[in-house]
Amino acid sequence: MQNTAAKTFPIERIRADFPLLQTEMNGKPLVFLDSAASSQKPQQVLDAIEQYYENDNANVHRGVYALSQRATDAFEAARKTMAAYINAPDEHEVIWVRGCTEGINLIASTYGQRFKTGDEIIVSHMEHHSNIVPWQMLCERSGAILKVIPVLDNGELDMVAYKELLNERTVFVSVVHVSNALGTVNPVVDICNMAHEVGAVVLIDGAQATPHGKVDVQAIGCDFYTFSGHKMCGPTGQGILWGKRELLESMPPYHGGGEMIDKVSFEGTTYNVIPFKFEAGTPNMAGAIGLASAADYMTSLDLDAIEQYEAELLAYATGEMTKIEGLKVIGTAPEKHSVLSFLVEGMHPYDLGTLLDKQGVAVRTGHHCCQPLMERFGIPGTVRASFAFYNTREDVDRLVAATTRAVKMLS
Amino acid sequence: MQNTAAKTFPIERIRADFPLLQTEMNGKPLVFLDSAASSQKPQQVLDAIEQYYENDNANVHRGVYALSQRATDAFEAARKTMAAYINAPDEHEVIWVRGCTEGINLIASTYGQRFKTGDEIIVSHMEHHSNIVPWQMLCERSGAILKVIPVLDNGELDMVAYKELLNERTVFVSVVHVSNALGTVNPVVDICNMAHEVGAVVLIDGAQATPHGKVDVQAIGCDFYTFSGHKMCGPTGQGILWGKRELLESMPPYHGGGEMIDKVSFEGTTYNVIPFKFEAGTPNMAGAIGLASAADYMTSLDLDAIEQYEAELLAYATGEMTKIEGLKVIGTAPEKHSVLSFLVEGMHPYDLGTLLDKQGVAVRTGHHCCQPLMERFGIPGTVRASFAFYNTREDVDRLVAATTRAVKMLS
Amino acid sequence: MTIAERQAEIIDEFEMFDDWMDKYEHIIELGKDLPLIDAAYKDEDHKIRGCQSQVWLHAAPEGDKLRFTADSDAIITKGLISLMVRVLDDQPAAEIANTELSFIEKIGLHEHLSPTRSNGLRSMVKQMKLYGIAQAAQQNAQANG
Amino acid sequence: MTIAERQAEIIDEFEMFDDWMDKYEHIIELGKDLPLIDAAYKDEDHKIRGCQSQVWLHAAPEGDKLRFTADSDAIITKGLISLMVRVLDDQPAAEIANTELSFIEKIGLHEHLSPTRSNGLRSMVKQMKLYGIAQAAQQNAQANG
Ligand SMILES: Cc1ncc(COP(=O)(O)O)c(C=O)c1O
Ligand SMILES: Cc1ncc(COP(=O)(O)O)c(C=O)c1O
Repeated sequence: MQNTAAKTFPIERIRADFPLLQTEMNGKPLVFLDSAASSQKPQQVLDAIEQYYENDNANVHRGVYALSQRATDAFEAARKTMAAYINAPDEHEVIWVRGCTEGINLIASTYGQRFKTGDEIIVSHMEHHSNIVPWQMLCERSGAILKVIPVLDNGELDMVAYKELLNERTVFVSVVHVSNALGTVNPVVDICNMAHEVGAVVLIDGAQATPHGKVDVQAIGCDFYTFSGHKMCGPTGQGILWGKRELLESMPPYHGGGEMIDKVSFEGTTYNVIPFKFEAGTPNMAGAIGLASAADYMTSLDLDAIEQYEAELLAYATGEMTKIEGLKVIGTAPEKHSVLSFLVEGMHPYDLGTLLDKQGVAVRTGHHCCQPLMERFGIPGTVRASFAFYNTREDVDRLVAATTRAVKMLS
Repeated sequence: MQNTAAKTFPIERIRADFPLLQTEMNGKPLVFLDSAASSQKPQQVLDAIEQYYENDNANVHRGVYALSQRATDAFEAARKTMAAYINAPDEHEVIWVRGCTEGINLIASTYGQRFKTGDEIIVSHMEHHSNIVPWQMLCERSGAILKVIPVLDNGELDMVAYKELLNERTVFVSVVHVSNALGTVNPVVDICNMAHEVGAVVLIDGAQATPHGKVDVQAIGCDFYTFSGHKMCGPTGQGILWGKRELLESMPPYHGGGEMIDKVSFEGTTYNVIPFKFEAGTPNMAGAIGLASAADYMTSLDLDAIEQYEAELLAYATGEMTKIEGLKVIGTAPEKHSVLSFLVEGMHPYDLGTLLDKQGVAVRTGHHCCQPLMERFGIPGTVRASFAFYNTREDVDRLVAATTRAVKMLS
Repeated sequence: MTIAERQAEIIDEFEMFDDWMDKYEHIIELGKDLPLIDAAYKDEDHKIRGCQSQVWLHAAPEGDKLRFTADSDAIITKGLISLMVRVLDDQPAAEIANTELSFIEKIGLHEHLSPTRSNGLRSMVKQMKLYGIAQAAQQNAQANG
Repeated sequence: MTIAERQAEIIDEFEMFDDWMDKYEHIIELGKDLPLIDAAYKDEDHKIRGCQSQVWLHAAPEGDKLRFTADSDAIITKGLISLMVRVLDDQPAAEIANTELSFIEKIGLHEHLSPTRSNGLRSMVKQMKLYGIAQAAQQNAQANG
């Protein structure tokens, strides 16, 4: 079952780039299977951050001295890199945010200001809390109504129901690209097309898509796209919100402060052009440079190769894990990315997770910030093994062995 | 004129900790005098960040595996360190934000929800744009009215006028602790006392205070305090908002998403306790750990010693610079911190800044995000040399020589 | 046995395991053996909510002592609960109120009580002590009243 | 002289400075020598706003050519402006529209045109070319009309 991608993918060299993958956990070589929560970082990214602080660090924009110019150039070049990473047509449409959660909240609190009583916003039943709560808060403020696309038993969106939810009152659709709890890859092109037919604007939550393969916002056809750097080998505290220029320009500003202004006076203040209008305050310069370096790293490995390698790994893991008696995979959509959520009959995820930990295998247990989805399936949570391109078949074998032992102990 | 503090302060050892201070700019050893915009970072902070990524990195909270527990412990220990740094009574009152700008915006968008038409908010004429624009935006939303404390010719607040502005309609006062453009240290204790007498709540913008000496929020008596890590040797993208527990608990949440919830369902969502209620999304873990390491570094040098050392440096610089013909210091308050803003008769700040840059001296020129203050003084901007504890009398001498030469060229 | 003696006994008992998995094997056994809480008490009122696992705790005074029964939906949590109950059940309220529970640390299971683990255990221990404090205070009031 | 020749001349002129300060000394001199813009044009309409320094620019057609005058509040910006004017003033509109201004890079002053410097210079160059494009288009229209 050794496939093409696995044969040519330079996994040994890649693993050597990740210092944390060389460590132990509870006295066993670490098997890290929680990349969907946050990925590990290659040395290249750590070096880019350190090199920035050691050579170029200064506040950006408006500085007349060489150091500040260098910092600004590096910072703006990083924006360009991120625009290219998602094939955004214009780097000025790329806004630095803390992460995916802030990206969604930014849209809700700026674009959302135009919503009024009776307007309808659509999310799905598989959304992360970060793509539910901002809309609930907005609905409370504005009188808009939240509608929910149901999820089928295999973890796919019910697209027939989605079509029925859409109507002339629909002003906004916000849907996850890839589910963090199930791994389902949603049909985002169709979702956008159908929403646009009724004149609604679409935001795609790309938190679990950008770490696993090529994303092309123009091909998707969405209006906004947001994701977190820390899940794709970048530093914590930096992510991206992309939006179409005309929409961004039509939006009121987000935070007030330095950078986002044109001219401030007590008689009246005017705002800067995009993207700066949405970037009040000193930005996370090292975060931007680190994230761009992560994007460069992943691009250099070839995103298609990453996607194929991970697909084979997931197929292998699914095949091996389902041999365990009583084990049930939650989320069996035909299109999936790198997530294996499971339960074992009669066993609590916390018990399984604890026993895996003691065997050096790091998985996440619980609701994965998707309580409504867990309720939909009538379960308290799952055990989730999530993969990145730096995982191996040996990691899967360790997971299978550790789970088998845990299940035996708990039976 | 070699004083006590300068004699005992381990400046050589300190400078060796800062890699960037060893570099050149335009072929000259760098003299970095723009720390008020953003400070340089000691190797200790860079090491703390790298060590986190190499050994402890995982998403925090709710993880059952050892790595995630270690990350969580480090992250929450960092919060405790920052609470101690400003003598906050309870670390749960310490909220991680991107920086000072976000801290102020967070308060305006949450606490500010209770303001209504006719309520009065007071800021001063020396505020940074980040402490003006959020309140202008809030006033526009709420119908509240912005009142402005005038600034005296020497750069002090007009406290008589402040007293007259306060009345029973005053709901909020937001004032800078130390002015980034002038260096003025404001009488924050009096400002708080007087505001509290009329029942107003006070936020202090501490961006330029925490890098230069001890800050004690309990002694100040403010209700909220916020500052940026990148100005006090910490990484970019991480700062602190502190608030009194009962106020924080009374506030609606800020962003919606992961971490900030108790239970999410489409029927209704309940929120987590403080500080998590205000911390939606994956936090900037490395930022928190880096900032705590910066606080530890500065504390280890003794914050009182830092303050005294910098005071002597500022006095020396002021004495030497004012010997230059036509040079005028903007901001001559008796209580000042580490900022020397100046103009030379008939010369544009941009010209001076450019010629200093070519001589290896990094200063900032322009309005320093304080356009209303510049207007108040009838000037387009200033040249600002700002000091940190890692600067030396030799740095001052280089500044004086470079300015002298630039002035000669521009005469 | 006093609380201290019971703690010492547990520490002894765990000393024979030098492997993590054996230790957990034992905890799981203990969880299975835990006398179950009366079904009537397994309700919202007696629930201690955790993010990872839930705990139900019931306390009843018996003379100057307190009797505890408890349960959890996760077996490892249940095993750890059974140790807490074994130490604190049928002890004088005043002692429960004042005791330091050090055995969990000594047997190397402190992580389960981490404030960030959120399995309900830490809250349960706090709750047990609160019952102790309340009961002791009441006895004092009666003695003096 | 063509635009290319004028650029070459300036590059030659700057080759004799091997020190930054000498180079700036020269730029400052040039700034002082710049024929000033007519006071009537030093208004909001002709202002190119920058964060660091302001620039005023006036363009007037003269046959198929364009005449430029300009000013700035900062003398170094003014010196750089004088170089731009020297290259582009009194040149055919079509050439202004199509030219590549490489001399700034070659004399090592490219940083002043950085999009992040915000001294008005970059916008000024853009503006000068726009005048060229507009004027050339108009001439074309007239020629064909
Ligand atoms: C006084 C003052 N307030 C607020 C800020 C804004 O801080 P930041 O840009 O880090 O959010 C600054 C820094 O520029 C400042 O000096
Ligand atoms: C699908 C999805 N959306 C949103 C988020 C929130 O991302 P962050 O916590 O980085 O803001 C996550 C990550 O937890 C996620 O998996």
